[in-house]
Amino acid sequence: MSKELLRIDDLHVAFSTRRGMVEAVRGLTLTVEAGEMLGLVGESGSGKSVTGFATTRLLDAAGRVTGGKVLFRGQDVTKLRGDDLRHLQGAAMSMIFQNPRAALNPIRAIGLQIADAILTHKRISKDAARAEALDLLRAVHIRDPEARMNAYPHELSGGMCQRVMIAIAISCNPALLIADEPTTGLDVTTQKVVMDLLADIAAARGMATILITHDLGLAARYCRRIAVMERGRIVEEASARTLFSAPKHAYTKRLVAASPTATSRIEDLVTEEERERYATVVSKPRQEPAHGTPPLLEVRKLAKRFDQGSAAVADFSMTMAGGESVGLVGESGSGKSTTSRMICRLIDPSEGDIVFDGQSIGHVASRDFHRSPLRKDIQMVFQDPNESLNPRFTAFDCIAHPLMRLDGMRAGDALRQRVEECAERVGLPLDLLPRFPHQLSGGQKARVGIARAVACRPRLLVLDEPTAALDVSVQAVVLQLLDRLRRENDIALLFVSHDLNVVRMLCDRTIVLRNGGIVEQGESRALFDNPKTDYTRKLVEAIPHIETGEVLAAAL
Amino acid sequence: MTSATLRHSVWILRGNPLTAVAAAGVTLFILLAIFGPWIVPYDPVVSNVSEALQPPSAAHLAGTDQLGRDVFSRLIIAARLDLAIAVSAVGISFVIGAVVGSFCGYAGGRLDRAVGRFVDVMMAFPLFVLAMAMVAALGNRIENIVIATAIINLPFYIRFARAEVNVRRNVGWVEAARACGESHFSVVLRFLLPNILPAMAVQISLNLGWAILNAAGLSFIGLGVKPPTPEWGIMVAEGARFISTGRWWLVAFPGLALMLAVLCFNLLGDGMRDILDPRMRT
Amino acid sequence: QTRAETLRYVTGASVNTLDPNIPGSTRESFALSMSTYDRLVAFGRKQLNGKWVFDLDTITGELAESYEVSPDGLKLTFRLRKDAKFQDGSPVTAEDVKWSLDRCVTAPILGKAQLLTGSLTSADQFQVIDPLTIEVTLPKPDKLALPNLATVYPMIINSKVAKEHATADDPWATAWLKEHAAGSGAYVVESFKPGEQVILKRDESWNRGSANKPAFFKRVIVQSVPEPATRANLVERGDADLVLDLQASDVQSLEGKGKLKVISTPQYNAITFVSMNNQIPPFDNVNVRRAIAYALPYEDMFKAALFGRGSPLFGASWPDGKPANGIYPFQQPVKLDLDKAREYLKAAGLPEGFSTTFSFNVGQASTAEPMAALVKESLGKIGIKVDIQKLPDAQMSTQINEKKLPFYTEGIVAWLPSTDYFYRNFYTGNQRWNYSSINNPDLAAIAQEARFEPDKAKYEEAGRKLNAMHFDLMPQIMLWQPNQDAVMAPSIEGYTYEFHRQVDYRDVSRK
Amino acid sequence: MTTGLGATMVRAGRRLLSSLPALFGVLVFTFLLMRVLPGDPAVFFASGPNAGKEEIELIRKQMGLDKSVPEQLVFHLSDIGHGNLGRSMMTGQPVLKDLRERLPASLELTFTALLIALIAAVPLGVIAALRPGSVVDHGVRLFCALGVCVPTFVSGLLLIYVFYYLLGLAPDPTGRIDVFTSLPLQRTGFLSIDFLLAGDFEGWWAACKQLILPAVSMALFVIAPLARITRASMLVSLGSDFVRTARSVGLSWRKVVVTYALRNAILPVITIAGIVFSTMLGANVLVEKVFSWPGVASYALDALLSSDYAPVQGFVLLMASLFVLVNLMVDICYGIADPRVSIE
Ligand SMILES: Nc1ncnc2c1ncn2[C@@H]1O[C@H](COP(=O)(O)OP(=O)(O)OP(=O)(O)O)[C@@H](O)[C@H]1O
Ligand SMILES: Nc1ncnc2c1ncn2[C@@H]1O[C@H](COP(=O)(O)OP(=O)(O)OP(=O)(O)O)[C@@H](O)[C@H]1O
Ligand SMILES: [Mg+2]
Ligand SMILES: [Mg+2]
Repeated sequence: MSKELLRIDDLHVAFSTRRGMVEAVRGLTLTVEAGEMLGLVGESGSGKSVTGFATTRLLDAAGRVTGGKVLFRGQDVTKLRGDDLRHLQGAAMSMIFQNPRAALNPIRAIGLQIADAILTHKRISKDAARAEALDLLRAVHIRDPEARMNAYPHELSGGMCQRVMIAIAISCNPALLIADEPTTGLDVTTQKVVMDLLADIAAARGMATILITHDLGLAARYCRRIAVMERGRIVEEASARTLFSAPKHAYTKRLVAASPTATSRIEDLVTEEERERYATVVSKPRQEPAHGTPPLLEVRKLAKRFDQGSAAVADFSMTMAGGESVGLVGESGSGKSTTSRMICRLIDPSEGDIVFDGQSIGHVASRDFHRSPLRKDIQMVFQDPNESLNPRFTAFDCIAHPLMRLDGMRAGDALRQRVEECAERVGLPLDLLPRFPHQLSGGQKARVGIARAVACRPRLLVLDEPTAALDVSVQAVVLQLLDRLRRENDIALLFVSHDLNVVRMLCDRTIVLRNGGIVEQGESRALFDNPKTDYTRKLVEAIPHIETGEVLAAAL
Repeated sequence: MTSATLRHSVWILRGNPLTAVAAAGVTLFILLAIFGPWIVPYDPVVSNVSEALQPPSAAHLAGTDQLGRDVFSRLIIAARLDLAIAVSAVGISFVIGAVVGSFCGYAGGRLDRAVGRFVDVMMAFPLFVLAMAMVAALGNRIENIVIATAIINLPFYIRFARAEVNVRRNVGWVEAARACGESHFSVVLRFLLPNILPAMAVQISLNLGWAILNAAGLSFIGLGVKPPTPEWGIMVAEGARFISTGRWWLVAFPGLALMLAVLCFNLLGDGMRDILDPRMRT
Repeated sequence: QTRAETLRYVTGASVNTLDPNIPGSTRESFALSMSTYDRLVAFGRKQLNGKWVFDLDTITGELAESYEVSPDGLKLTFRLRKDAKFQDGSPVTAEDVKWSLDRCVTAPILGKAQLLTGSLTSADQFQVIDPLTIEVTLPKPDKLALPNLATVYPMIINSKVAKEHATADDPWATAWLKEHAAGSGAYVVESFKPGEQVILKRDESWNRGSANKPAFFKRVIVQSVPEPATRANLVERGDADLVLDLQASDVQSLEGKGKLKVISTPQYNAITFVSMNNQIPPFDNVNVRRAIAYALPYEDMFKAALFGRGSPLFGASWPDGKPANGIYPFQQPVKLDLDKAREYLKAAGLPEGFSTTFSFNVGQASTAEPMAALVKESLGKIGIKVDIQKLPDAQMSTQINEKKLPFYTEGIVAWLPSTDYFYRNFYTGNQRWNYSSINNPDLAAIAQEARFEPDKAKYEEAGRKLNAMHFDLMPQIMLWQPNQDAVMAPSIEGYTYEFHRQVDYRDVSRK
Repeated sequence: MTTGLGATMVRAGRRLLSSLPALFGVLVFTFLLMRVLPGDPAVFFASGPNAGKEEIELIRKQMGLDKSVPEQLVFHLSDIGHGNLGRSMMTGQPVLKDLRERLPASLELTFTALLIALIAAVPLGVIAALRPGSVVDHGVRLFCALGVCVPTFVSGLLLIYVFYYLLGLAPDPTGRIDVFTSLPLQRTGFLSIDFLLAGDFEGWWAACKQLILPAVSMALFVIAPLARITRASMLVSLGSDFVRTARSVGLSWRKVVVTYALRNAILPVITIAGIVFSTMLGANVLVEKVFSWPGVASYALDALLSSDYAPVQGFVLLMASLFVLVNLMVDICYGIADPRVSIE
């Protein structure tokens, strides 16, 4: 059983940048046995992908292996050249990439792309290659594979693209498959299907797999052995069970703690040491609004139709009290973002009204709303932190911007103080303030985005999937931050997400959207524990949880 | 902030020697444009027919022209006008094009389509017909040459800006700016425009050279800058007449000046993109 | 036929119509019509400074075997050749001649205005006596009547063919003749691509040439090559046989190389001048005009613009202060003398100078541009600020016609260069060709009188008077007569400078 | 596939329709522009010796200039509706005939130039993109800059001087074909094709030789933008995920660069090539002049200089229509090359 397939020995990878050489991987050692599925987890930027690229020899021109060996079946991969290398790539090991749609050639029919891969390694006729490609499509469970052979990537859904990607990767029966976050771009339901497929295929063909992810839950579900990476090194390697039950390394501990489970609460998402501090915040009783106070936000029969096609949002009504947090969930395209942008008065609703603090704002054209005194009361945190900051503004500028615009502050010490105060509040180190967005990590960017949104003390904060692009440890920090803001400053939160675990933790109430309409709503825990509709149930079930119990037991 | 920009620029220049050379070249041209009149050996417009058409020599580094004027001095003096033509022609079309294009790209819809059609009309219009009409209607002044050239370049900038803004208009930071109380107007001007600048730098650099060449082309068909003003394009156009009689210096030196200017602009444009793009900063 | 039997002639402009009478027709079209059509008479040729030029004073028969002028000068009788045939084989008759001349004076075409200058104005003046005789009557004896019949316009058309293509709207078949030739000339049009090229084929039966033989070349190709430098290259490499209108610098260098034959003839019926609008201040002041006449750097202009290729009309010495003869154009005693110019300016009350624009035609840029630069520079020295304006052809002619240009350079040509003709057409009346817009009744009267002056001496005297007035009034400043530089393969012979300033293909032959 | 093509066609048709107003705009604008020009064509064309007021009036009448501008416009539009572009004073021919005769010359030249430019620019852009920042990259940039630093007419004159005058390699630069060569039957109007159809290879070679120099001097000028766009989009596609995928399965270098990277990178190049083509067609007047090429642009320029309205109007209309057509072609090419386009 323990036949060693890949052995990475003290691997060092460096990138030449304008700051000189940057070491991305520093002394990584790892072994993979034939047929096993190994999980490689770690926070963003820890060098997981670079390790994968170094192993498959796909590093950019700027990157170089500066030390160590990558022995594949005893042969040092880093020294291969020309045909030997090509023989290795695809035929002996292959890789699956993060964003399936981008990873496929957009203007080549998928059948041809698979056939291309086959033809490079086998001397067979084109027709034979096509036939084989068709078989592969069947193998990855693509419906109606004959017709799909001629389809282009844009004609397929994300999940189907990922299957095609898998088909390409396994086309020549490699002995090792490196799957680099194969499901990040997919929504929860698809994620599960794809991962199951991958696991089945790997098992059926006896391929060894390295599953790179930062989702511990995912790794735990499919891998026996998990290696944890931090800053270019493996800091801990253990079976999944051991890792969760007794994490040794501090980083692993943090990671395990931050992974939400079906029952975890926000205060659970930190390691023991930090929990104390947070507990004091949570324990403060929240003021219940006096009975009879009008709701902060009231949305009546909101609808939005874009130029053509059916309504993106239809007949959406809700109310929110001050300091309340409401979750808005639903599959991709269900109208979550559209609704939140309408409530933020960034786009105009086609029908319906929005009443904020007793004033109707639904009819103020979004074009003019920037002049409204209520502008500063409704703020938004945008979906993708990478895109939500102006590339030409430093973090300081970003946070200062609403203060200057909406609070009428001028550049000067007062402004500086306010900005620093906001930064501190969201836990952003002050020395990051002069940086540009591209110099910040995703979590840092997210915090800048939140700092900006809370800078002028809004009463309603709309958050559009603020944590979707973050890894769990950062997500935990952000969630706690939001919860604290709500408790301390009495900000009402409208929290959009399709991660139900998170919603469950953060929100008092949840609204489930589908195709622009409300399917179900109610108190969060009750709703998730006892979904009334199939749709909600499916959403709930698809959440990967760290179930240290039965699944693993079954696998063992 | 400014010192950071400076340091960043120095970094870019060091990493890309060709850009550094181009920057030096452009600086040289600018210096010539400013100090040209004080350093030229001869008055560029004073004729001396007895010395006409002399090949290059120690006295006349680049020879003399049909009227016995020193080609070298004319080349140097011309720098000012040529830079002015290039910069203003491109400046006008860039400013108008970028603003109009951005607004259209941002607004989308019917306005955008209408402007798109209009741009098509302009693109379909041959330069010289337009230039001719302008010059004929308003006289052959440098301004008109500049305006004609600017109008011809305009569609490219409009299209470019339009496309660039279009992909960014619903991006998070744009909406964030609006959530911070910016009007549509200032979102376009203060947020979107600066962000598409790096990408436009390349187009600008290409066009700077073209603007001068356009002036040359126009003077070839007789619509150029008025004589006896020295201008590279015209000097090339006039010198071209003497190619067949072997007076190569009349076309070679102005051509060389033109080439160096175009080259420097182009190379610098590539560098500018890197300098302007904050993403390249670390 | 071989290459040697073909004449390849390249030119800057192009033939645009086969009937030169059509408004807008180019010089190339004029030249072409000379060999595709015959006229009643033709100019002879003479030698001027060793170069062959057309001779205004010798009129020989072309279609006319002989002609007579009645003693009172009122009747011209032409007897046609018996063997003359149109290109379709039909004989040339007096009817054809009458139809053609009638067409020339009645149809709305260019010939009308030209023949007017020879007192030929109405169809009644042409009478068919018998099939081979035609008589022309004149209201007054006019010495330009006969030469006018040798010009381009009164060509003899095959009236039967033309009438077949006439329509009610177009009784003179102008539309058809634009694209088709129906003449009796030495060459037949083989192919005609307006704006590009024309290929001519020799008519073997034509015998009106110098020695009663057909024209020398079996084939003539007239090709348009707009770029003058390319034309020079073509002839130098032997790909073209004959080129006119080269840049002075190219001619100079080709001449220097000595491989080709270069025949430079001063265009003795053409003048280049600097004109001032005598009605627009400050040029309405004669002293301003004089000041300018003394402030132009003639020598430099002549050298820089023309490379000295032409005959100057400045720098004469009139020892007695009077013109040497009565011929126009004539050399004037003007030269660069800035002191004198300043004096005149002072006399005009403008000691500080003034500002004005100097215009020229884009088409003339290669000579006019250096000139303009020199004018600007030189006038600047006496305080006159000159702004140079380059105008496209059509605008220049429009503005000249509307008398809007104050100060500019132009060139003129007269097909029939006699003194009174020049003065009448270029110095009188409120019409387009009066470039300087001079309005001097005396000058007009003298010129008008001289027109019908039969006495040579008196005519000469009138000419002297006019020339003296010209110098005194200085309506415009004559600069020079540019050379017509014909560059040709060494084997080409017989080139003659013609009144229309193009080559007559019938003249040339190959050694 | 068929549906994709069908959709492309529908889109093309819609695009064609939607550009009609633009064409109309061009028409009216040109018309007005020509009337604004201060030059009076009648005066110019009446410039024969002794042409007087009468002649001028006559020509004015012939050209229809005696009517008011709105009336003229109406006549002009109805003429165009009947396919009559008027008559050129300059050549005495109907403008339509002139343009028909000259357009193939311009098209042939421009096509050839574009072909040469693409053949040079695409590989240059690709090799530059394969090693960004290297000596090769800088070399390509330098070469491209050389191309755009000299006006086309100067490079044309230099080429003539060197290849015709000094070396005698090129034929005389006097148009599309040597005058002594007999022309083939006109079928496409493209001499190089007509000769081939007629089976006359000597003539074909002669026509090609005439074509090379002018085409090269035009091409030099547009290599730079084409190479740059190729380089830029090649860089993008080389850095894209799907190229990495292709490499990860060990596809050959050629397959990766050509089939995967270049095929994707070529799409923006097609767009730029379309624009370049139409601008070249309108702007190659200088080259046409220098090489005595009987094309439409030099025709229009001459007409413009002499304020001959009809040819200029006809020319601009032609250019605008061609522009629309070329854009259409680009669209169709794009639709065929990129399956994503047809869905939106
Ligand atoms: N081309 C490159 N040039 C310079 N540095 C690079 C390059 N590619 C990666 N790096 C650096 O190498 C480090 C490791 O990156 P890597 O992509 O392996 O992270 P990761 O663990 O895959 O993170 P993620 O979960 O975000 O994908 C990072 O610090 C990154 O900045
Ligand atoms: N600007 C727009 N023009 C046309 N349709 C739009 C526009 N924005 C959104 N839509 C459509 O409206 C529907 C709802 O989109 P929305 O972005 O609100 O979904 P979402 O729930 O936020 O999805 P995700 O989870 O992927 O962010 C989708 O079908 C989308 O295609
Ligand atoms: Mg990664
Ligand atoms: Mg969304």
